[in-house]
Amino acid sequence: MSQWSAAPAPFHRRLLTVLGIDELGAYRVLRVADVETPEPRPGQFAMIAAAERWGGGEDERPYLPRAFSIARRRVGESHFLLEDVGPGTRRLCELREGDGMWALGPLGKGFAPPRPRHRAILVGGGVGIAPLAILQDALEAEAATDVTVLLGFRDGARAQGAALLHGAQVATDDGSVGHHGLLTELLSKELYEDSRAEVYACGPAPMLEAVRAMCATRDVPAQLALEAGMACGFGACYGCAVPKRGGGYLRVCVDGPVVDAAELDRVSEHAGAPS
Amino acid sequence: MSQWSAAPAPFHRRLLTVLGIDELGAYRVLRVADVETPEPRPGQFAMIAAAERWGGGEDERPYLPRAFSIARRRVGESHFLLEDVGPGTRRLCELREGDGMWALGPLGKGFAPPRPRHRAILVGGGVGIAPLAILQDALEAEAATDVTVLLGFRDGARAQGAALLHGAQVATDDGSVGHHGLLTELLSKELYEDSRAEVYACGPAPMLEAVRAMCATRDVPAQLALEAGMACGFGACYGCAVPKRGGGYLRVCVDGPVVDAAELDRVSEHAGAPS
Amino acid sequence: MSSDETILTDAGDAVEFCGLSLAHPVINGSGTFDAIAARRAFGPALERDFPFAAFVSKTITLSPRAGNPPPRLWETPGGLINSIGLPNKGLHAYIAEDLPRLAELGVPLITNVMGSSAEEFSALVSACDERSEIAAIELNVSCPNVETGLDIGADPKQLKQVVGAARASTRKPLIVKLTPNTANVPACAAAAQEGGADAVSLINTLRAMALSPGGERGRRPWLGGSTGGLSGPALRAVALAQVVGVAARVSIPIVGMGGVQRASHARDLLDAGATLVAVGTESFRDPAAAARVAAGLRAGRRSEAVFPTA
Amino acid sequence: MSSDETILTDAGDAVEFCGLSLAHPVINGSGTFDAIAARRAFGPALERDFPFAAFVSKTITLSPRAGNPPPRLWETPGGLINSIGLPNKGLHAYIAEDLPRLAELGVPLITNVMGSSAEEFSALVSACDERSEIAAIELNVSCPNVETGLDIGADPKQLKQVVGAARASTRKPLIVKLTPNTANVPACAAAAQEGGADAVSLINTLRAMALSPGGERGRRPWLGGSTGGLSGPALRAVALAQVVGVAARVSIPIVGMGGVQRASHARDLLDAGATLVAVGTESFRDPAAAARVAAGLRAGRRSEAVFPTA
Ligand SMILES: Cc1cc2nc3c(=O)[nH]c(=O)nc-3n(C[C@H](O)[C@H](O)[C@H](O)COP(=O)(O)OP(=O)(O)OC[C@H]3O[C@@H](n4cnc5c(N)ncnc54)[C@H](O)[C@@H]3O)c2cc1C
Ligand SMILES: Cc1cc2nc3c(=O)[nH]c(=O)nc-3n(C[C@H](O)[C@H](O)[C@H](O)COP(=O)(O)OP(=O)(O)OC[C@H]3O[C@@H](n4cnc5c(N)ncnc54)[C@H](O)[C@@H]3O)c2cc1C
Ligand SMILES: Cc1cc2nc3c(=O)[nH]c(=O)nc-3n(C[C@H](O)[C@H](O)[C@H](O)COP(=O)(O)O)c2cc1C
Ligand SMILES: Cc1cc2nc3c(=O)[nH]c(=O)nc-3n(C[C@H](O)[C@H](O)[C@H](O)COP(=O)(O)O)c2cc1C
Ligand code: FES
Ligand code: FES
Repeated sequence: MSQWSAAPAPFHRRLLTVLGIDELGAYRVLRVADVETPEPRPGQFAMIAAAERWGGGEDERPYLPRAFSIARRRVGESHFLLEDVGPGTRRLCELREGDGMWALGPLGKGFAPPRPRHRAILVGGGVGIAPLAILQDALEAEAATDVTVLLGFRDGARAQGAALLHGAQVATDDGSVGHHGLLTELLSKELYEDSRAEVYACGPAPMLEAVRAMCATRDVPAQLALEAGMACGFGACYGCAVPKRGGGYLRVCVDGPVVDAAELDRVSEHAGAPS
Repeated sequence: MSQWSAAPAPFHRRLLTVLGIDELGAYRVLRVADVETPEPRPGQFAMIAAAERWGGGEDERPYLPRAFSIARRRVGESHFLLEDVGPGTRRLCELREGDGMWALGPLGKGFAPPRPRHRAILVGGGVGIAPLAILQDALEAEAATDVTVLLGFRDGARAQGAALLHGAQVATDDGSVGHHGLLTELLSKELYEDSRAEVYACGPAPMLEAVRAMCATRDVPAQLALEAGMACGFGACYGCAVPKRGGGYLRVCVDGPVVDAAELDRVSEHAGAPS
Repeated sequence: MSSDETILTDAGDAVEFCGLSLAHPVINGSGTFDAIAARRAFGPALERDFPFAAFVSKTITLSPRAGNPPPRLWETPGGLINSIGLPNKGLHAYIAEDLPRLAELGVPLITNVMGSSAEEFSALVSACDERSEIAAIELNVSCPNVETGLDIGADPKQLKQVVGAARASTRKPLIVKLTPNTANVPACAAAAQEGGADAVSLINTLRAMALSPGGERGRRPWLGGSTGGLSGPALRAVALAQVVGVAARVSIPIVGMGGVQRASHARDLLDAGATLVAVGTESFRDPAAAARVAAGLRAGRRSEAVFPTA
Repeated sequence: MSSDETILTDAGDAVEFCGLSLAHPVINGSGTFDAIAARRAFGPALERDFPFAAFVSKTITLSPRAGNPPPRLWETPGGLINSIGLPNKGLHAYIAEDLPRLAELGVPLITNVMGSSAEEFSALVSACDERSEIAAIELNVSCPNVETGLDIGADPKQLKQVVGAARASTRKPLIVKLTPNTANVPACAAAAQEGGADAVSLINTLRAMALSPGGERGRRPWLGGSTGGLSGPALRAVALAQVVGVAARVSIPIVGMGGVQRASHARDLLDAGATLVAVGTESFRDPAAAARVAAGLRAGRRSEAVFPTA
């Protein structure tokens, strides 16, 4: 099956074994043995929990599993990029080789491939770079498209996350690495008089909204990987609502996480990655 | 201050560091660095919790701290004997060198010393042997009294716990070690025509009740170390009630855990150690 | 206790409930499982391994509802607060679009409906009464009364009247989903029975709230709907107490729910007097959770037969 | 919100509450701290580091009570069910033996009393009124009405009458400890205010139950008192919702409690409209918990002054 079409996920959470966890600046890369999983489509995610002691952290949490983009696939392995922002991510960052981990997935809609002879511009902010790594792998498997990678981070420790992809232009808020300023400044340069550009973005809500607006004014097609607080990840709880164009809400877990920018009037406050 | 009089406990839970945890048959001996604690009186206990991940076990527990007899003191160290019977003890058995542990104590009434020229018979069942270890240490510090130790266990793996004390006569339910049968059979031999005997007992409720009854009929003074489900350990919750002679209840944590057998009509179902 | 019948039933796991025969006693809590979305996520395995002995729809209203603005979720110690706001496509689209697909699940369908008045309830119930795909109807009476602001189901008198109106509109089994946010849940259960209910289900979520962390130092409600409902293990002991109270008061069967994660929790509710148990929030942690619960009950029941006191 | 007054109060942490001036806004929940037993366990450090700005007694009744048979405790996910049964030595022994010792704590004393009728309440309150050691009186109205079996405090009419009787018997500040086990807690708070209460406190424990594990496979209630009350973090979000609802309805000050473990939880209750917060179950995990909470509020308040949005 092509890497752009997703097979259904197994209908139960699966107990996977942690192979290792590597530091990547302010982030961690969690590697788990994951043989029988259907190949994920770039942009899909999994609902994850530690098999032991999921709970008993800050405020007696976590309780529910947490959503993470599948950042990379290697033969028999899945990789996740983690940023410690609370009790769930903290517990996952404590996982060590041999520990058990529950995973449900792959879930949600992934990225659609670019049209022939188009140029893919990958725009990632903070931990939102995760789904762009597996996307870069997929695009390069089809030498057809040429790929530009623009990544933005808050500081130098986070900017080390850029190593997850390659050939990236980096911007940092504090100027410690690469361009001192906004990711969208890099993006506007790239979009300048390029009619073949297609944008693939994931990151904090304000960044996604800036990317959406910029692409909209220049008629550049853009796919946005959204985030939202989730309880289930498979459409059961209706908790991951994000306002859609023309009223009503979409469920990020089943109508997304990747949406066509045209589906939204704007990217709302809660629809982005932690920042 | 004499080892028989207790100083007040510090008025806050203290963060202690685990020095190590050793296997002792079916039990574990947990050793923690504990310098500034007032010397406990034999029979006193502490309320204990893991500093990290106390929770997230079976049924999202534990939540409250757990009560444990102070089994032994060594210079700057406190030792506890653990039996894994549920989520709290399981988590404590997972503690490793360097981990943090919360402790409140020493708490409760300990054992009273035997009268001059009397003979102390220590009777322990299962994990209930814990307070008898520190009691044996104390009695031997005063060469005055002679000490007999009778310990009963369910099986061979538990009988290895007998090594916590020395010179013990052992009985097991399954006959795998020592006397095949009841601890009270050993006790009745010892009590035979001994007018100098004083009994110090801790263990499961049925054992404590058998000891109480036997000592009562023979007019042998007995001190019983009771147990009860506890939330606080310092008299705040009134949860650790045990029926007392003449009606009403005593609080095991402040009126005990060590009580004079004469304070009870009988040892009730919930007033003993796990068995 | 009805659990004893359950235990002694000949056909192994099969349970009789309001004239429906179910393969086992575990169903879903309304609004905690979307079989149509799950079919997309999990493919044919959904029908093959469908974990529920009957499928309860999320609450359906006469007109479509978009639901509450986000955020809609807040995690608590061992619990979840939701303020979803009952989004649904409305009765007619539900019947036209969803029912045919739900019928393919191969288990009895229970449609959960909510109205803001006796009239609305009977309109909803009559429409369901006409559909052969629907095996039973559950009334969500946790709808706030427009004058008092209290749940319709919180007041026995009002509840009896609403249930009576629904009863007059159908011969299908009628289940009343009680609200836990009231002083005398057994009295409400009795009122539902007097109104003609064939069964009651409980508990629904407990009214709860969270303030926004950080930002204005928590002065703003976190949930878009301001208040929400607490579910999950945190309220399991409250659910058990209410089921025991209701079982002592009514003779109709009970669907017990609230924080069920494992077979032992379901066992407790059955032993407390429930005929069926529903799994809700735990399905979010594992979509196959209910299958684990049903399997565990089966095993438990066997061992029970062998060692009566085990 | 009253929290703003709290924040802007000149004397740093000091709070004015019903005419009492307290060193900070953190007190204990009734029945969750026994200062006399604690004095024995912790010695003089108890007075030196006393964590509560005022001390609330456990519930006192006219005649002595032994309390419920054990077991009295059951641990739940993030919570505790207790069925203690209000053991106490009765009004007269409390006044004769305990009051003099409690007076040594050096903080205002609030005596919590419970009667089974308006008459009993006024008898208890009059007796407290005569004692100079007692700064304020809290009414525990979670006592079951002999006819209905419901808490007296669950019915606004009954509550107003009981509070009125108590009001007539004292000029000391009167706090009404509301029951959370009812449909309309704000209406009960309003009834308490109309009856003459100077403040309300909430929440008390939620009715809950557990079945005995093992043995007869959980068919027997675990607690000696059969049902009990749930407290702790598990119900924090329920408490917050009730405090917000009550704050919107009454003008008298509120003592907020329910699952407070850290300063941020207390901050939430204050921001929701409470003037004081009480720490209950968390004191069982650490007798100095309330001191941590008070210190955290202080720090928070400072930083707030410095960075308004931090
Ligand atoms: C599709 C998808 C893909 C994602 N991919 C990644 C990824 O690849 N890498 C990654 O690191 N993260 C990813 N995330 C984000 C990740 O799921 C969250 O960071 C994680 O759930 C945070 O959990 P926590 O317990 O660590 O923090 P939380 O305490 O849950 O805090 C996280 C945020 O949730 C809110 N919050 C705080 N307390 C609560 C509460 N009690 N209940 C509810 N909300 C609360 C606050 O806004 C807070 O900033 C993804 C999210 C989605 C939806
Ligand atoms: C003074 C004193 C001294 C003690 N000394 C020792 C010692 O030295 N070594 C030692 O190993 N133990 C000792 N204990 C016993 C120890 O405190 C308990 O074994 C421990 O609290 C069990 O906790 P748990 O979470 O592991 O097991 P739990 O799950 O709490 O189960 C323990 C028992 O509690 C009951 N129970 C089950 N579930 C619950 C629940 N949800 N809520 C309440 N009760 C429940 C059951 O009867 C069960 O058998 C002592 C107890 C006391 C009071
Ligand atoms: C996200 C969510 C949505 C829910 N939606 C509904 C609903 O639409 N109708 C209803 O009657 N109950 C609804 N409930 C309540 C559940 O059916 C159930 O009564 C409650 O969650 C307790 O069970 P649990 O603890 O197993 O989740 C919902 C619960 C949750 C968590
Ligand atoms: C063991 C225990 C005993 C209690 N006894 C009383 C009491 O005697 N009178 C009363 O009004 N409330 C009593 N309460 C309720 C508490 O005062 C408080 O309202 C409730 O526990 C919620 O706060 P928390 O979650 O911080 O414990 C008791 C609570 C517990 C846990
Ligand atoms: S996370 Fe539950 S519906 Fe999207
Ligand atoms: S354990 Fe709380 S009073 Fe004894």
